[in-house]
Amino acid sequence: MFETLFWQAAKIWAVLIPLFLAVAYLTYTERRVIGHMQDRRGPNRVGPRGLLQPIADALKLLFKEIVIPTYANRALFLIAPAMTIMPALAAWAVIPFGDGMAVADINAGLLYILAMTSLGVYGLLIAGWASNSKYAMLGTLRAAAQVISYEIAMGFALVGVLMAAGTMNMGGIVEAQQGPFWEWFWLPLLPLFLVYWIAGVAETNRAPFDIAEGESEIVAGFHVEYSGMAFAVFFLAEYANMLLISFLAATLFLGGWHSPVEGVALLGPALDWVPGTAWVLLKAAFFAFCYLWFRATFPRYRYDQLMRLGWKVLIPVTVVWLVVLTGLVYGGVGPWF
Amino acid sequence: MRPLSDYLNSFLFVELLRGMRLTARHMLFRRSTTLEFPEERAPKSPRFRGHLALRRYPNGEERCIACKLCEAVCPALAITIDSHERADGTRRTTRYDIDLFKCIYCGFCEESCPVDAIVLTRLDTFHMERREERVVSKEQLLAVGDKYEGQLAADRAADAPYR
Amino acid sequence: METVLYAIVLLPLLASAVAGLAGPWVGRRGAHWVTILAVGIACALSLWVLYGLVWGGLEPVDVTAYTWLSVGDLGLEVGFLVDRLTALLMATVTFVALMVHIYTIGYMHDDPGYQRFFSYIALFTFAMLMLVMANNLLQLFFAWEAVGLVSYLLIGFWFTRESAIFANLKAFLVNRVGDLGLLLGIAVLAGAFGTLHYGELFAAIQADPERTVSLLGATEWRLATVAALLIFVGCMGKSAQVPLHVWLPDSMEGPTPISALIHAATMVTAGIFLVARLSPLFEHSTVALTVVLIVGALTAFSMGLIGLVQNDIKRVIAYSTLSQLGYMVAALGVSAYAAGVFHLFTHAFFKALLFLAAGSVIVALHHEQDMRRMGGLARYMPVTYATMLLATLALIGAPGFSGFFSKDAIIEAVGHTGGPWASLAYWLLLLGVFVTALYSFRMLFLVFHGRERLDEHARAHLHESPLVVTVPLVLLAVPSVLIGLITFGPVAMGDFLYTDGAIRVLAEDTGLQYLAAHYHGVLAFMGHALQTPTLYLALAGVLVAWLLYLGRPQLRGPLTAPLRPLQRVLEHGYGFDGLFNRGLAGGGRALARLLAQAGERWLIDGALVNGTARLIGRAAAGVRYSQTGLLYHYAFVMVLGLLLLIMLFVLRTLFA
Amino acid sequence: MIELSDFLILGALLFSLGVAGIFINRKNVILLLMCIELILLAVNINFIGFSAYLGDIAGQIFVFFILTVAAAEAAIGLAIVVVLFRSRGDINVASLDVMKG
Amino acid sequence: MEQVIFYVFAAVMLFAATMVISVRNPVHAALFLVLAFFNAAIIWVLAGAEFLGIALVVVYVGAVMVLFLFVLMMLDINAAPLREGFARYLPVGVLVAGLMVLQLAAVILSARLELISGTIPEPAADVNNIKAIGGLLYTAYVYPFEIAAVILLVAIVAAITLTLRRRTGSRKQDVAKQLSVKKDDRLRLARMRPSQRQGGGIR
Repeated sequence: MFETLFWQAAKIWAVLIPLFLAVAYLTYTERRVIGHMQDRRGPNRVGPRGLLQPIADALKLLFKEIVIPTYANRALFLIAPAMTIMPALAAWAVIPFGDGMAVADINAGLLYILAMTSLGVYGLLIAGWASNSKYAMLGTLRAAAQVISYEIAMGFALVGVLMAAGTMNMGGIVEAQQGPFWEWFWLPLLPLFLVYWIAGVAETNRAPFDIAEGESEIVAGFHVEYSGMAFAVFFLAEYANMLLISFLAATLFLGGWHSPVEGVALLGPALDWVPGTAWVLLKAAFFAFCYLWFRATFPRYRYDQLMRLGWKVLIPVTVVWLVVLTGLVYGGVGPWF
Repeated sequence: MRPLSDYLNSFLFVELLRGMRLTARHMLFRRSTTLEFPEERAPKSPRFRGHLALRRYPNGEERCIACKLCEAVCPALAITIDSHERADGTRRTTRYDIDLFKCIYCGFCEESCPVDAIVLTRLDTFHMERREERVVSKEQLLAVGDKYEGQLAADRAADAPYR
Repeated sequence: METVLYAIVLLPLLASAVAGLAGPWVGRRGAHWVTILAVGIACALSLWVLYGLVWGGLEPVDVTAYTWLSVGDLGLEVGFLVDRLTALLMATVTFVALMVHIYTIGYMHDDPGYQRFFSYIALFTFAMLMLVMANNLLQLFFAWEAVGLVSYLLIGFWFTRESAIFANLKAFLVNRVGDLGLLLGIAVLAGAFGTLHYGELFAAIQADPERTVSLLGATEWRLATVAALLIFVGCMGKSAQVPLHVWLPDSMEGPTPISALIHAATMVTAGIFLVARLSPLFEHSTVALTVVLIVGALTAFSMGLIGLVQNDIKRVIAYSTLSQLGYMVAALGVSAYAAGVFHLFTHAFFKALLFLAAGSVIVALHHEQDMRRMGGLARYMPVTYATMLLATLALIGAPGFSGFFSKDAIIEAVGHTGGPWASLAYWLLLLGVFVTALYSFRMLFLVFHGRERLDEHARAHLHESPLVVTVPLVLLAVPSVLIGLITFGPVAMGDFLYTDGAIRVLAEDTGLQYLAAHYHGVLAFMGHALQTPTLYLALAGVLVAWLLYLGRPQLRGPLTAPLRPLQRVLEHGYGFDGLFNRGLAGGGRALARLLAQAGERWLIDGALVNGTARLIGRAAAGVRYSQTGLLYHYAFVMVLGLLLLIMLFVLRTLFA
Repeated sequence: MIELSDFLILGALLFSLGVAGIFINRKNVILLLMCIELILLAVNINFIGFSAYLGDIAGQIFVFFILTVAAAEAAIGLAIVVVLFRSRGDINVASLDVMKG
Repeated sequence: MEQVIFYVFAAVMLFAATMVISVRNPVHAALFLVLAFFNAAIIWVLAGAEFLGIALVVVYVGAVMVLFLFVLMMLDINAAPLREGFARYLPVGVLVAGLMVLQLAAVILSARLELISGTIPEPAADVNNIKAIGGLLYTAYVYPFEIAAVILLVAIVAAITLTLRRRTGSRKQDVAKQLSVKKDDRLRLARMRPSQRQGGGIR
């Protein structure tokens, strides 16, 4: 019994520690990448090539004071960051990093993911409301509305994956995409894939959908009043969510741990030595990079346009494609079904 | 009525991808234009208007004769001058304070000075740690002038034909 | 054949729709051309059908065109039964209708409702054709109502006249009485036999003539008698038999072509047609036939008498029509269907002619209808006079004219029928002949002979009517005179109507059969007439008329003085209108008043409606205090209820 | 092992709490709605308990439908509350005794 | 073990429910309700109803309660008057709830109904709860399922129509049009000859 508990804990830490590191270095990468895209250099002073920068940042945030506004709801104000990071971390339980390499390989994996991502909104709501600040409140309402709206499109897109794979088990979904890259789900589910990705970017409140922060109009959104470690937790949660979305995209649409040339003559065996986990990480890294790329490229959406995109474009597209997909699945089209 | 191609463009994200191509190109192929400041600096003009300084004649005598033209001309009222008659009968300042928070680095003082005493240096990186340090005294100004005298003289000489 | 039948029926309907609905677009000319064309084609086709049936070897048609709906086993259908009886009537109807259509062009020349009128009469033609061509009672009933409706519309055609409105209302109401009888009769038959199709119906009656039906409790009635009597009530309504005749004279408010077409030639004879068509039913009920005979004879005589005292030219003809209808009905009553139908046939021509001629006079005199302001018109309107004279002669039964054959056949047939009722009827009919001749010539003399009692204005514009009026007159005059000579033998005396089973007679020794047995051609029949009182009675009538109205008018006063009370009775139409008004309508009004006061005001309004409202109001006033409008009070009560329910469950389940 | 009665008692207690909530929070419409949600949750717990006990999945189907209907009810209820607040300026149940906006 | 987990979560749930009906701040109440739902979901999963457990989280915690919070936060409700009479009605509420508990206890604990004796069987490991529910939902219960869908649609329509506020006088923007604007729609490049300098030119 304790042995199982120990192994469970070990698994969890085996996921969490790299995750925290990845989050830390994602911030570093972000600054470097965006710097280069803007013909700058990014942080390069702390440590060799600035590699210790995230550590420095973390230390700085750790030692900063957590300011609690006078009329804030103290308890909720402090609970909010926890409520934000909790689902962001909990969702990682079902992400498969390789064949059978998941903390919990449950049947309803996809549903679990949906449940966890839908919980994230509470952190925002509570943070904004408990701050007792206009800007925080506005940011909260914006963020929450945005997250809920895009969750629908995202959920529909995931329904497409579910239909294609015929299972909600994350491992099962990857299994269903066995084969070279053209047999992965991104191709038959291309519109859903794109919708998922766009909704994912919006879910995490990232550019170009970062109206919730909108520093030019509402200062910084729901976490204006946060500082120090409390702010760091929000920060952590945001980047953890980004990585989560990236991993999900890799798992659900890009064949998870499968090599892109699996089963192809010559090339396939030539790349057999690469472990599956490496492929997952590579694919997820690509998506994480896309986050940064988007931020460097696109200007911020206007709020009404954001809502319009979610309700009037993405949801109809997913619904239509679900119908098409039904036909595809029913007809057993192509190498996928 | 938009042509079909426009719809296709918007559905295929053509413009978005074009934008992403641009940023990618900048990341991969453009050299960074950043100057790593303390080590690298941008070149400056001889006319650069930076920190203020008071000059001396080559024999060590301070130039300022307390005519107070600079005080009068200063649009920001940043200069405060007190003067007295020295033992040798010449007028000299006893106090020459400049409030750097007020100063707008317009260079009027330099232009109005009949003896080229008050000048603006190329010095653009300076700091203070307390609020009171914003008022620089005559001694500090003279020290700055002494430190950069060589460059100041050269700059004035280079600019002389145009004055 | 079926296509032809469809064409005959539907063409007038189509034309009616065009003239009626598209009236403003087709205009006056369009309206009359389209309807005349349609009716003309229908007439030609009808004649073709008649020809085919009689000589062309066509078999009688009995088709079901369309099943309208079926209720249980009872199928309600639209179908056509065309045998010789039907064909004869189709030809008559369409021919008279065509004449009337043409005539109307002249008569209604400057009426604003021109298109409407044509639409109506074409619609009437359609309905009448549907009626005679029906192969089941339901379709007949619908057509029956349709002709009634058109009749209603046409009597009230000049709907701005108050009298016209009253007249059409009266016609409508009186006809309802008859229609109710007809409907009940149909219902009885449908209930008893489960079919309304003629053939099946007759076969069923044939199979079990003594079948009874229980009405009004336990009493068993003979089905045939009940059904026949009820249907005859319908006949009485439509064919204006005493006492349901009161609407017909008033219907003269309508335009004259209508009087000719509907209220003389066709619609009113629908009752005769109905009885003839249902002869297999009536034959099984002696009681019904006797009633028919008595009603017919009474009508024939009494209505003729009223005709004597009328001054309105159209009303004279209207009473004459009533009287003649009585003859026909009387003929039906002695199973002399052929004679009755033959009289219907001949009467259609000469009565239509009479009406149209009268209409010609009326138009010529600018809608003057009072005979006291006519006289001496023969000089001005020779064609009208001639045709009217011929028609009158036909009407009174001058030998050789069509009316002579048909009427004499009826009288002889009645005379040769045994039984006390038949004898009485015979005498009434004989007297009727005298009366007929008297009022007919009275009218003729008053209108066309003697002193001109016209006003100046009328005289100034007096001239013969235009061709569209006179041509139909002439065209109608021809059959009025000749049709009897040609067709009397085969139709009335022969087996024209019997061979294809259209009419069935059970008894072996009816008067008509006696006549037919002793019939030796037209001339012999005319010769035989010299030995019957009929001719002399008619002659006497003419003579009296000449004496009173032309020869010695001064004798009129002294001679009629003793008859003054009778005259008054006649002028009031035996008081039927008064009886109906005071008795039936008055009683109805009184009952209604009682119901209005006691039933409506007190019981329904007072006790039920307002009482309910008051009761609810009082109850609400009490309950209102429990309605606080506060949500939690309701929630509280709900939870209390829930608690009680659970309590009930706990007690019942756990401790029971 | 979990007993069936555990579920039933939990459901009963939750139900009673919901009912008590309706009585205590009689002024606040939104709280009333939340109490109704609690009551429905209690019902659902009973369904789930019986479903698991009897091994009959139909009970869960019922829960599914109750969830559906309750979600619809909450949505409409809240919409009404919003409209109410817009027109009256508060959501006090005690002031809702007039049948017009 | 399972029983312990059940009791722990049941206790938390009852605590949360109690807080829902007793806390002063409606937002806190809503958050406690979320907690109650969350615990209920865990209990359901424990009882083998995975799908419904997660669905409860997705639907209630993820959507319905957010809606509650949204409304609570957006409507600037003065909570004080809404708490009036709390103490006054507390006895009644407690009384009613107590009565109800007694009654329900009478039912549950009654020997006649044999409700007390059952033990919930261990959910079989190979049973896929989602598949089972799906199978039943799309066959035997397909019509109720469709009706439920229609009910939800009606609820959507109703909620939108109720709360939709048409602002008069606001200038409408066609977002689609704005988004599809091209350079060519707004910008016209005019090619102009340099003007000939005649006489004085620009002074």
